[in-house]
This record gives sequence, structure tokens and C-alpha cells, in this order.
Amino acid sequence: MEAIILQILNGLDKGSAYALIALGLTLIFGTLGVVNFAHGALFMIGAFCAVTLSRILTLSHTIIDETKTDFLGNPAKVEVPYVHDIFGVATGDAIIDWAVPLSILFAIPVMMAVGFIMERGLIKHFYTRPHADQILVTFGLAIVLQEVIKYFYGANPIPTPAPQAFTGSFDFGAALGFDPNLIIYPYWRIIYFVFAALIIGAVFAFLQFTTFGMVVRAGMADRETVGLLGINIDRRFTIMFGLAAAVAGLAGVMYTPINSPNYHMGMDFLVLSFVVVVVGGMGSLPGAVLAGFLLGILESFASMREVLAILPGLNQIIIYLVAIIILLTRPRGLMGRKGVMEE
Amino acid sequence: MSKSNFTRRGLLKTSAVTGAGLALPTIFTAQSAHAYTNEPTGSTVTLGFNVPQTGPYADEGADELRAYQLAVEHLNGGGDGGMMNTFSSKALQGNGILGKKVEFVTGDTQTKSDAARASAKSMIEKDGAIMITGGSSSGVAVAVQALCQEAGVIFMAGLTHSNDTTGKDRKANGFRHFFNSYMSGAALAPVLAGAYGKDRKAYHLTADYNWGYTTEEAVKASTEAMGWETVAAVKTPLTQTDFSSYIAPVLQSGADTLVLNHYGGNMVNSLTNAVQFGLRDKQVNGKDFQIIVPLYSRLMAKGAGANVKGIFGSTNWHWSLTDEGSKAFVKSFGTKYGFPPSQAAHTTYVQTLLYADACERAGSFAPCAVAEALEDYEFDGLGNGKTLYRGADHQCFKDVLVVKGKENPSSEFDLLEIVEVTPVEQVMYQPDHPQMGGAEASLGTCNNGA
Amino acid sequence: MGILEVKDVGKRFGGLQALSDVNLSVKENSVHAIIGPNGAGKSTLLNCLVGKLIPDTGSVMFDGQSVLGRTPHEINQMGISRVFQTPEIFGELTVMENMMIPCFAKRDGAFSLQAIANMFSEKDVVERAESMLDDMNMADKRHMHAASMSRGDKRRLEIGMCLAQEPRLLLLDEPTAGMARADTNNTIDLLKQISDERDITIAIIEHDMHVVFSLAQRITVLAQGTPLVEDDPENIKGHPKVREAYLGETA
Amino acid sequence: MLGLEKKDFQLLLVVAGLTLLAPFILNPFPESSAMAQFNAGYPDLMQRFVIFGIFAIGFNILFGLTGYLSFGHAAFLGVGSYGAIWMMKLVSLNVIPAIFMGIIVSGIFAVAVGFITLRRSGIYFSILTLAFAQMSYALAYSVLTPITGGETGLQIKSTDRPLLSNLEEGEIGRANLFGMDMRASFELNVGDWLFTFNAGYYIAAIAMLASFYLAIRIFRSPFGMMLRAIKSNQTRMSYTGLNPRPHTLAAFVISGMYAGLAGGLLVAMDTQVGPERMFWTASGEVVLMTILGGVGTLIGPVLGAGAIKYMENILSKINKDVLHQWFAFLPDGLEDFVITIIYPFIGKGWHLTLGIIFMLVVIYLPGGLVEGGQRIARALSRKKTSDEDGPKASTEPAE
Repeated sequence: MEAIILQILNGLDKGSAYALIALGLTLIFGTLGVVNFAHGALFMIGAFCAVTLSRILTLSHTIIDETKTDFLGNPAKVEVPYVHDIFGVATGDAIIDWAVPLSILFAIPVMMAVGFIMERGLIKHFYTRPHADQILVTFGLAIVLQEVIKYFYGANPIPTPAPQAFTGSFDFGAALGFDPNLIIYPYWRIIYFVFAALIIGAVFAFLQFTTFGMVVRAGMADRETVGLLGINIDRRFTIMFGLAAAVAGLAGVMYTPINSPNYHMGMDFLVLSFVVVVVGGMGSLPGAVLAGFLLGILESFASMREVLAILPGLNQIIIYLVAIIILLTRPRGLMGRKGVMEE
Repeated sequence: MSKSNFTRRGLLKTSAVTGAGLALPTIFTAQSAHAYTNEPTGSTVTLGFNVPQTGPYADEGADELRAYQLAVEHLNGGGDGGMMNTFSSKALQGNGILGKKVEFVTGDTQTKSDAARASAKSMIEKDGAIMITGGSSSGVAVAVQALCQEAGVIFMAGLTHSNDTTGKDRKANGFRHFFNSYMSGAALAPVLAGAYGKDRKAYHLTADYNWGYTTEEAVKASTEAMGWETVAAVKTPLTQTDFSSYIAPVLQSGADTLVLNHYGGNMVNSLTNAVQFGLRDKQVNGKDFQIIVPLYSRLMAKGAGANVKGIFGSTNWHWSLTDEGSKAFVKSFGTKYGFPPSQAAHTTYVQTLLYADACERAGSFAPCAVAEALEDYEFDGLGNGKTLYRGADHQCFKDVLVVKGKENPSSEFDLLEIVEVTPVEQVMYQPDHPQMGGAEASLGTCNNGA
Repeated sequence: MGILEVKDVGKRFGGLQALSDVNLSVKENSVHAIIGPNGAGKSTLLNCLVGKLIPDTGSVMFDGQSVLGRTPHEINQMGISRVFQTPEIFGELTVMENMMIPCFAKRDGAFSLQAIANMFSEKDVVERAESMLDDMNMADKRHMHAASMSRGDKRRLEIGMCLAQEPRLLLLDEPTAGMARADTNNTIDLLKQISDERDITIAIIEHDMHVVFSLAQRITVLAQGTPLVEDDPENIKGHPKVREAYLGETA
Repeated sequence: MLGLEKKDFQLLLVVAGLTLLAPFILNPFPESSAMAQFNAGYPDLMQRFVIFGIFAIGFNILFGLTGYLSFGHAAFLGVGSYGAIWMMKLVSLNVIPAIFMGIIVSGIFAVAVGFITLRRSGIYFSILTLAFAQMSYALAYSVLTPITGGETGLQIKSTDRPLLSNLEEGEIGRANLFGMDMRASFELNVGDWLFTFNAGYYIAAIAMLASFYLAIRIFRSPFGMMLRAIKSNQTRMSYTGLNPRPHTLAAFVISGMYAGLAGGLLVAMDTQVGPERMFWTASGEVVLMTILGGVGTLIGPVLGAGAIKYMENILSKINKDVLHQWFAFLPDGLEDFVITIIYPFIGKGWHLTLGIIFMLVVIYLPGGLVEGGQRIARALSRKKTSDEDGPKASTEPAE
């Protein structure tokens, strides 16, 4: 029982990450009709926004400390962050400690800008091109982006911890009346789940309740007609791309304490997020979210050792197996529309 | 434009003399003209440095490459000579190898066995490399080692920790300086028993591939011999990035120790996740919960940040060692590049020196002669103390370092502290040990390629 | 007993009863038109005939055999060809290739491994396709990409492709929709000629009364998923029920 | 000629000429010149050019003709390789049975996978094939280790005693063709040039020419026409009494067998298989090769395969020292500057160059390298007959 509750928690948490990435991918596909293989790279860039901000916050000048020696036996250079000089050591450390949450503020404008530039500079020329061309050009872009990041940040993962206040985990077991320690879950992951839920909710609300959103939804259904109404749908689509980039970026920022970011984390997520989107049904936002959670939960269950004892290797293939079963029973994924990317 | 000193087959340097380009074509089969593959007949000798330059291990590969360049510099008489001054053998003169200037070519393994073999083959076929070295994973090491065996060149393995490299997949033309899973287990177990007691319940998370299997087997065997109990061992996919669903059930199992048989990115992520779950703040069975990482890589451990603090593991070498060899190496590497070398850099540097020294002692580049010079060769002064290159399986036997994540690092390189230097006797095993492929495993015969 | 017998066919989409109690009999070698206002269920009925939809109730018999449960290509191989509202042709292929494909389908069937072997012998097929293009007066366009032709030519090609299979029943779904008057008249002439010269039954769904009354020998009027009347053209013209059904509709 | 039209026959002749003379063509630079770095005429890379050419030709039969984008094609390459190496380990070291085993195993696997995945089309088909390939990869890497060798893959070992061989004790078997070692080479030394004629390469080259010939025949046959018809309009296809699925399945299986042939050849040339061969990036690579070269063209996939393998093997080997030698003639400051500019794009940065080239080709040459070639050819012929202005392709009528 405890094990099952725990894996459901896990599944929700994993699922929220999948859903968040898939949501951005679907926004772009649904509104612009572009298959964006660079979406994983946007997620990665988001994560590196957090890395960059924490680098900025720890920008420092060096002083020579004669009392210590470095690895070669010379007097050690000690780095003193400027924030220490400005705010004093205690406040300065606190600011550095909160680098990841602060990065949210930093990442939103950066990611929007990245999104706008990408859409205006590249993607818009590919609206009418075949999907194969879109895949190739965005895949090329993804490689370029990740190589640029690698050039500046190296290939190794870079630790970006959550603030001290969020370390450790909450004991659901004790709260629910089980023995303590049986169902524990890290605070940061709980925050991630809540954050993802808020973003997902916000995106849906935005599309549902604002005029902007209504126009975009109409555009998703029938682009030409909306264009005929004299509405500049192109500009709205650009903004939509920026939004999708921001969603991917925020997912990346918040993910950094869970897995230390590295330059290829986008590619690691890319295939998975495509599977999620397709299982949900191309172009369906609720489908993407549903599929994200479904696959997250099933993946969690497949990793239980009790399950692996019966079916060794199931954890290796569960996502793909589920994808195959769903696509064979539901031709267009869970909530896909007819005729979207079927030719 | 200067004349390239990147040789193709050294042979050309001499045969190109045939009539300044207008001569009749000379036709011959590759093998018959050489005593062995890529016999260097000019004034230079080419080594092939095959390291991951793209993919997750690119930084490790870059560090290996730095060490190779340093080694070549030292071999050719440049720099301060590094470990050549402390090496017990004095055969190396600083005038290249056997009087021939050392040159090198580099390639990208991409940490994929296909790409690594393609790159190694191009070094052998195109650049005339006489020895291939490098790599940062066992899959690549085994694949390239088999290739070098076929082609008739020497392979000096880089970072490869799986038992298989010198176990069931050992080859007569391949040599490994790096330690292996068995040694990690044998070195760690007594230290762990000392630190955490003999009554522990361990939960293993194991990367689901060969290296993971051998490491789990080795650590299990040696800790169980100390009296520990293995509660469960769960395999995790290589491509896994989020280990939460594997770590969450650990406490429920009643285990009080978590062993992460993961390497590289897997290790960084699983360790980060485990610490995030607050496992180390918990008490189980009246004991503090502990996490163990059998194989540490400092470069990668950096990615886990503060999470490594207080966590035991083993490593091949560490820059904070104070023997003369290590100090000399750290000094010349640190002076040249500005930061201390990694264990991958150390092992590749040492492998290059050992190869060069073996050539000198053998008086030949012929792979079989070099292999013979390396087999059962005892040396000292290259870090890790007295070392034996065992002839039966081409594995180096030397002291193994048990390390712990440092609580108060003084710099970004100062992540690990050496807890114990396990003497070589304790990690010794028979060449036909069951974990090493048993009696079936054989080196085969050495291949000169001719 | 007609060549096509539709009995008590009903089809429901969620809450919408698209067809109910449809009975229809098409006589061999006649031209039978099915008319009705928008949403009357004409297209649904057509889709039930060709295997795209399976009716919930009733039966559809072609030449004494049930078509229900068969796939579109199986039904086609029974001898029913279909012309679409928007011409469905192979746009990226040349006109000649477009014409060769039905000739292959006629000769080799839906698919068999033998057909792959046969496919390297194409002489008879080429000859047949060429004569068919001549019949359609399209021989001069044989190397054109089909997509680059005018709509009227596309329609002509599509009809030609259907005829190349020598079907016994040709189903046409608003063949003149969206066409200019001249093209419409050309199509009418073509269909008349086909009906006169060939051993073929034609069933046509049409909106345009001009087309219907130029061609049809028998007319069924469909309204709200049920046949209203079935009669000869002259009786349909003034029929009160038909007027009622079309009230407010343009004919 | 050979059942081909004149134009196709000429193309075949050109390809045959290029392939057979590759050792010369790919080694244009003298050995001792700095440009020798760009020579690609060594056996391993030449073999890879033709083998991945076969792989891409096969992929193009499926994708170029039917439009079905398989995102898991590397699985067939991998499965074929495993089949071939087991044949060598157990039965015979001769490459012919091994290659046939590779083709058969891949063919059977393709029938099974195709039967399931072809129930869907478009991206749903792509994801289904991707799923099968990823499952193959993941299982081969882990739980199937006893069969696949897992991470370390399979090689021929000294303990392998194939039935039809007379190896000495402890001897490691080598791939051969009726006794001829795949690695045997003749070297032709002309002045400062060295040309290598490798047995393995010519076997692979002949296989490639045969595959290319068969591909032309398929493209030009009515079967090829059917496949193009499927891409063009599946609805019309069904309503013309043709069942698209078995046609597509046949194309899928043929394409899978091409991949199996490539996989078998890889093993024949280099007796080793690892599971990464089936990873999704490998499947992606063949898609990129085909699109880069030109989808649906005959020669495009071969060009694309060559371009990508060239970059992977040549660009990645250029390091800073090589750059310093090239630009040693420049004044020091300028030399450093030039190297700083170039360095990110070569050696460990070769992925960056690859990405940029993908983007440039897609943006400016939607038809791939073939279109680039055509444009050049057109530009040249326009110079000759500048007045000939061909009729513009008629615009599509509004629907």
C-alpha cells in the first residue's frame, strides 16, 4: 500500500515534468503547425538560465590568502563574490542560495526573447514547408544550441541546488497515519509539482478566458479564416512561440535542483516528450497533459522491484510499450484530432 | 604552409623518395612490406589518442587529451619531465621513443563502440598509429581493444572500470592500468565495515549494463563477506535521468545503506536524488542511513555538488596523493593547465609513459615485443606506489584509494579526501577468478599484424 | 431486382440519426440520382455504399453480394468505382501514371506477391492506359503532373481512371460542385456519353438540378436521412414533398 | 541497358565509376601535404561510405517513395548485425552467409514490426517505429546481454569455433570471403600519393552497386509507381481497388532488408556489434542523411551518407595542433586569431558544424545536396544557352 501511494506520488511528479514539456511542444505544434525538435534545447536553455544566474550572483574577485595554499603549494586565491561586498556575507549567501527561484524572474524575459528570435528568424520561414524540413532544421538548431552551451559551460553536469530551506523531504506517511519514513517526498519535488500544475492551469486559463487566447484557439482550428477577419494572427503566433519557449524554459529552471543540468539534457528529454505528445494526440493540449501524467505514473510503477522481479527489463521499455499499445488501440492517441499529421 | 608532421604510414617518408613522384607505381600488399602493422620507418612515431570529445564524457575526454599532450611533451624532452623523473625505470631519455620523435593524432569515440572503432581504424589505416589509447567507458575499451588485437597494434586502455576489460574480454594486445570493479569492492568493504559496522542492510541500485553488473557483483560479494546483508538490488536503465522512483522505496525495504552502482551522469543524478530525498538524515534500524558510490570520478562528482559530502567511494588516483610521482605529475599538469589533473588524466598519462618505456626496454615497437616487456613488469614512481602489470591478464595491480566526499572543500577541485590507501595485496585476485570470466578467459596470442 | 439494393439502412453518429430506413434500388444500366438538401444524409449514404462507413442496421447488396464489412478496395474490386466531390487523383504523378494505376488494379487485383512480379511487365497496361487517355481526349496531357491541371481536367481524369477499371457501378459525389458552367456542361456530356456507350450503371449524388435532370432516369429524394420519394424525373419536378423539403434551399 | 533507361544507366555508370575509383578520388592530396588531413581514401571510411549509402538507399525506398517516415530504422541495421555476427561465431567465417543471415533476420523483424506499425500513418507511424527501435536498443543493452553482449557488444573471440572453419587453438577467427581476408589491401604508391585498394571495400562497393541498381529498378517499376501513388493519395488508392498496406509493408520489408544488408556488411568489414547502433540517434542519422542528400532522389541518400560520415570521421580528427600547422605561415597574432575563430567548429566541435550545415541545407536547398548539384548544373548550362527560358511550372489552381 505504502509502495503504491509512493509510486503514485512519484508518477505525478515525473508526469508533471513530462506534461510541462509536452505542453510547450503542443502549443507550438497546435498553433504554428511546426514540429519543433529544438524544444528540448529550449528546456535545456531554461536550465542554463539558472546556471547563468547563479554564476552572475557568484561573480567574484580574488584575493590572495597567504594562510592557505592551493594544490600546487602556492598561496591560495580565494574568490569573494561581489554580492558579499554589496550585501554583506549573510545576505549575500542567502541571495546565492536562492539562485534557482530567482532564476524564474531571469528566465522569463530571456526565454521569451529566445522564442521571439527563433520564430522571427527561422521558424516563420518554415510554416509552409513539409514537416520533414521542419524536423531537420529544428534538429540542426538544437544541435547548434547545445554545442554553444557546451562550448561555454562544458559537458559535465553543473550542480544547482535548491535553497537550503527546501532540502529534505516531507513525511506523508506520518501525516497519513502510516509509520514514519515510509512515504517521504522531497520538498522541492512537491514544489515542482505544484509549480507545474500552476503553469499548466495558467496556460489553459489564458487560452480559455482571454481574447488573445480565443483568437489563438480559433487560429489553431482554422488559420485562414482568422486571417480573413483582419486579425494579425502572425503576431499572436509569434507571442505564442515566445510563451511556449518560456514554459519550456521555466520547466528547465525548476528542474535544475532535481537533476544537475548538462548540455545534452534537452536531447534526453526530446524523444520522450515527443512520445508523450503523440500518445496524447498531436495538437491536443489536454491530451499532452494527460499522457504526461499517465506515462509518468506507469513508468514509476514499472520501476518497482516487485514488478521487475516478474518482468525484468520492463522499466527499460515501459514508455514505448505503453505508447505502442495506446497508438494501436486509439489511432490518434488519447485525444488527437483526425487528419493532423497523418499523411 | 609548414610540412605536416602528422605522418601517414611512416613508410612513405622513405619510399616517397622513389623518383620524386614520377616513378613507376610500386605495388605490394600492406602486410608483406612491414614486420608489423604500421612499423615506423621514418624519424617519427605516431600514437593514436582516442577519447570522447562529444557526448556526456566530453570533459573527461578533454582531460585525458591534456594528459596525453603533456606525456608527449615529456617524452620528446619538453617541459619539466613530470613523472619521467620519478619513474623507477630510467629507459626513457626525453628523446622520443627509441630515438623517434613522438607525434599523435586525436579522434572522437563519442562514447559509442562503433564510432570509437571507426576512429581507431582511421588512426591505424590512415595515420599509421602504432598504439591506440584512451576511452572513458568499458564498452568502448572492450570494442577498441578487440580491434587492436585484430589489427596488430597495442591498446593502452584509458578509463575503464568493468571487470570484463581484463576479465572475460581480455586481449593479448590490450593493457589496463586503471583498477576495476573487483578491486573497488575489495578495497571498500573493510573500510565500510570499519566506518559503518558489520551489521548493515544494503540496497543496491545498479546501472543495467555490463559495468553495473560487475560492480554490483563485486561490491555485494565483498560486503557480504564482511557480514552485510543485501536487501535488494534493482537495475536502472542507462538512459534514466530521474531516479526518484527507484530511490523512494529504499526506506520501505528496511535497508540502512544505499549502494549506487552508477557512473558518470547516472551517478550524479542518482546521488543528487538520493540526498534530496533526505535519506542521509534518516535513521533506520537505529543507525544513520548511509550512501555509497563504489566508483568516484572527481570530474563527474563535481556535478553532484555538495551532495558528495561524507560519501564513501573508491578511486584510481587522486591529485592530493603525496608520493613523489603524483606530486611531480600534479605540478607539471597544474603548471601547464592551471588546475589539477583527474584520475582519467593520470591513468592516460601513465599508460603513455608505460608504453614508451616498454618500447625502449624491448628495443622495438613490435606489439609482441612491447607486450612482453609490459607483462609481469614491476615499477614504481607513477603514483599508487609499487605496481605490477600482471602478465596473465594485463591488469595493473596497485594500491587502491578509498575516498570520501570532503566536508569542507577548500577549492572547487578539493572534493574528495583520501580515507585509506588499500594495499595492493588486499585487492589481488587470481586471473581465473569467477568474476573475471573464470578459467575460460584467455588473452589469446599477441598479434603483430604482419 | 436492381444491381444495387439498399435495405433498411440506418446510421447514427452520437445523438444524430444520419440515416434511417433507407431503401433504394438501382436498376442495372440506368442513371440514378440521389438528391436532397444539405444534411439530408446523401454523403453518409454514399460512404455506406463504398465501405468507408458501416451502417448500424440494414443491408447493402451489390449484384447479390453484401458489401457490408468489406474495405473500400475490396468493394472496388467487386465493381464499384467512386468519383469524389473534389477530384481525388494522384497529384504528384503524371496523367499517364494516374491512368496506369487503375489498369494495374484491374489486371493484378488489390495486392498479391504475384502482382509484384507482374509489375515488371507493364506493356499491356501501358497500351490500355493509352487507349483510355485517348477515349478521354487527354492524350496530349499525358506527361503533365496531374496536380497542375484545371479542375475540369482533373474531373475528367478521375472519371477516366474509374472507367479504366470497367466498373459495373459508377458512384459520383457531386461531380460538378464548384465548376464553371462550361466545365459543368462538358462533364454532363461526358457522363451522357459514358452512359450511352458503356455497359454501366451510374448513381449520382447531386445538388445541381440542371445536372440531375439532364442525366437521371430515376431520382430518389432524401430528406433528414430518409427517402422521401423515388420516381422518374418528370414526376419529381412538381412533387409537393420535394418542394417542401427544398423550401428555402436553392436548387 | 540492363533494363534501364538511358539516363538511369548513365547514372549507374557514373556511380559505379565513382565507387570503383574511390581510392583515387578520395585521396586527392599528397601524403606529406597539410591537406592530407582531408583525405578520406582509407579502407574503413570508404567502407562506411558505401555501407551507410546502402542503408540510406534502402531508407529512401520507404520514405522517398511512400512518404512513411520511419524513425526506428537503425533497429534493422542492428538486428542484421547481430544476425550476421552470430552466423560468424557459430557457423562460418565466410562473409556471404553472414551477410545473408543479416538480410534474412532483418527482413523477418521488418515483417513483424511493419505489420504492427503500418496500421498507423504519419507521425503516429514514426513514433511506433521509434518505440520499437528504442525497445530493441534498451533490451539489447540490458536484459538481452546474454544474446547481444550488452554494453560491450559482440566480437569474435578466440573461444569461438565456427562449425565450418579450421581455426587453430586460440586463433581468433577473421571475416573472409572464401579465404580472402576482408582487411587485405593492395597499396599503390605513386610519388607522394598512396592509394589503398581494400578487399572489404570492394565487396561492400559491389553490394552497394547492386543495391543501387535494384533501387533504380524499384523506383522505375510499376511497384515504385504504386508506392508513389500511396504517398500522393491513399484515398484514391483504396478506391481504385488497391490495398495500400501490403504495398507499404513490402516497401518497409525491402527497406528493412537493405538495412540488414548494411548491418551484415558492417559486421563483415569490422567484426563487432554494439547496441548503440540501434539508438534513436542512429535512426535519426539515416533520416538526416536522406534529407540532406535529397529525399526521393536516387543518388541523394548516398551523397548524404557520404557527407555525414565524412564530417564525423574527418572533421572530428582535426585538433588544435593540426590548425597550428596549417596556419603556421601566418604572423603569430593573426595565426592565433584565425585558429580561435576556426577551433570551435572542428575536432570536438564537429557537431556544431554538422548542425549548421543541416540548417543551411534545409533553408537554402530544400531538395538537399542533389538540388544544389542541379542548381550548379543549371547555372552552368544557362551560361551556354542563356536564351532558353523553360516554361515555368504552372501554378496550382485554387481548390
